[in-house]
Amino acid sequence: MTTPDNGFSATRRLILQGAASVALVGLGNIPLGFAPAFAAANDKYPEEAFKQKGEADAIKSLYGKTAEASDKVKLDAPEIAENGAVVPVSVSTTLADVTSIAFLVSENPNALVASYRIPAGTVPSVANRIKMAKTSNVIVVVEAGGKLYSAAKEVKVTVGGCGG
Amino acid sequence: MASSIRVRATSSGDTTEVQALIQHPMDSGFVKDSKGEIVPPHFIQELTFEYDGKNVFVADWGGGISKDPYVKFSFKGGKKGDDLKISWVDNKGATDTTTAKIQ
Amino acid sequence: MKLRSAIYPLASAALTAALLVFGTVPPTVAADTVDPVADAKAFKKFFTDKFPKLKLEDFVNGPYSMNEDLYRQWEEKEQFPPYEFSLEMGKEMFAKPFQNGKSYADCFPNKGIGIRQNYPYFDEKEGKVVTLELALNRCREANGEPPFSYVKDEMAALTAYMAFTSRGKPFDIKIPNDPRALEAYQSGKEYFYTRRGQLNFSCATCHVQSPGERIRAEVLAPALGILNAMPIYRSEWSGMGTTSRRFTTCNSQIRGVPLSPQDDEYRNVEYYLSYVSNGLPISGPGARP
Amino acid sequence: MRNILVASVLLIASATSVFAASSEADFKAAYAAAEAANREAGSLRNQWTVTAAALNAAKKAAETGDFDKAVAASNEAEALAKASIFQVKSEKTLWKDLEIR
Repeated sequence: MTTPDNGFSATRRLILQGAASVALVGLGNIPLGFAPAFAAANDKYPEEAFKQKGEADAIKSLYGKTAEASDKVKLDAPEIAENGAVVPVSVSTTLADVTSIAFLVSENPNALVASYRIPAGTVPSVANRIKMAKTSNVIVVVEAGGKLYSAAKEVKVTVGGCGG
Repeated sequence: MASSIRVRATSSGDTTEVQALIQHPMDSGFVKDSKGEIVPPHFIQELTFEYDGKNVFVADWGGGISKDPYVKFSFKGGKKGDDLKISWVDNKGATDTTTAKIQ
Repeated sequence: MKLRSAIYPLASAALTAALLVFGTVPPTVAADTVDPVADAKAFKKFFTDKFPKLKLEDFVNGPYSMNEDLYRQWEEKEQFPPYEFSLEMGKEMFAKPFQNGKSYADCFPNKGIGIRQNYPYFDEKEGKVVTLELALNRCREANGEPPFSYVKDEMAALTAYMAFTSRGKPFDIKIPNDPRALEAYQSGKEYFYTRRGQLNFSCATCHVQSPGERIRAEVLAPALGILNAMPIYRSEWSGMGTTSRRFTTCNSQIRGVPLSPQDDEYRNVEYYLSYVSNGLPISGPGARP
Repeated sequence: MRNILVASVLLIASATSVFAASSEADFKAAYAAAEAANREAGSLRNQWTVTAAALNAAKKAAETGDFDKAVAASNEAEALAKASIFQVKSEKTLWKDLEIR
């Protein structure tokens, strides 16, 4: 576990502040007149990125650029998932100025699984549990200092997380 | 009804480690039920953690997150006894929110 | 090629007699000596010989104790276990009085706290095995409440809570000095080892002969200690399941039509399996792949 | 070992399927025999899920007027049911082979 000195990405944060209602309107299924119970969301939910099929398209939609592999991104995932419905996956990095971390599964119907916004002062380390349809690469993308870094690991899945 | 959100936030002096477990089906929209019909997508899209008036962590999720989702992260600061506010909104517009005390 | 029809009447006659465990006809197996103490000793020895690195109490962790990669995934899950919601629901349900003002606590010794390790027990009045799940539904019905489904949801929540209050307490199943209790035990043992279903598997095929091995994706749990972790949150089920659910799904997985939950035979097999795990601590509720 | 039952059942099923042009009466007789065998397996508490599936398939085929298929599926169900009955009988003694002593 590392705690690099994160710079504060001020512009991004400022733009994001107060954009809650915009973010919510962007969600297709939200009924009109829906009042959010919270006003803390500070970025738009990347709806389009979540709809992309492959990981390359999803990364492009999310960031508008491509990622380079980096050994500073430490991805921890099992060799064989006990069940594709629940695969514990975590990441940490020694990179500085991390602003976001995304998890993708290349063989899932939609590759993008999660995208985490990491404000300054938050440790760039996340653990979560994801679904995997079948054996495939788990890819993690870390946005740091405006650049994208990635790491990948193959996880074998014999009981799929898509009802199989 | 009890909150859908369970949170453990533990301060170790410099940093606060946060773990959350949320009760939610997280249906991806790709799975068929026992009758062979597609279960429509129903998943949390945004999960926010707020401390001292600022977001310390925001998760954007798709249907690829496991049922009853779990997430763990840490942030610098956070004092024992302080409040951490957690909220989520799903693709159907449902929301839940809770406030946890940092331990 | 077809199986000669002449054998069926014979087979069915023998079986009907054998299956009437609690009837007047003693089971055919009664000719053998039934020695639960020796059984339990041999059972534990079999598993500890097979897995010499494991301590006896490790077996309650099922497949996780036999595979390092799985163990790490389990450790991660246990940080915030998926049965947490069920456990909390069970705690609330347990505390909430019935319409008549009574509660679950009134139905159980020690108000239901820390008693999981004593179930199932043999009820000498009834002449049958009584499991915790059965006792819970009987408690409900005695207080004018409808019974719950045995396999999941409320029943899983209640048993999760009761197991949680009993964690660490060793299984303490007793076989009273009553020939019917011994018959129930023996019937459960026979059920455990009898192959059934189109796949021709017995409980023992998977959980005695092959624990630690993979069947398709799953690492099989050892029979020793398997009930100590009940109820369980199974990723495969995306939810909680009781001992009843475990038995019925095992049957259907080998292409056998399951019996009704809490059928006498399931109660007996639970009695047998719990007895041979005597001394191993309750670890439920558990999380399993 | 476990494949023996499965294999024998498949053989029966494929052997019966070569008979052509079955009538509704053939189906009814075959289906009744299969049902009876499965009931017996039920009384022995050892029905197989595949038997029920074959019975369903027989019924469906009969509804569409495909009596060849309906008879074949009924025969398969009967063979499966009888194999499950046979299993109960043989396990009366065989189970002890697995016992930990």
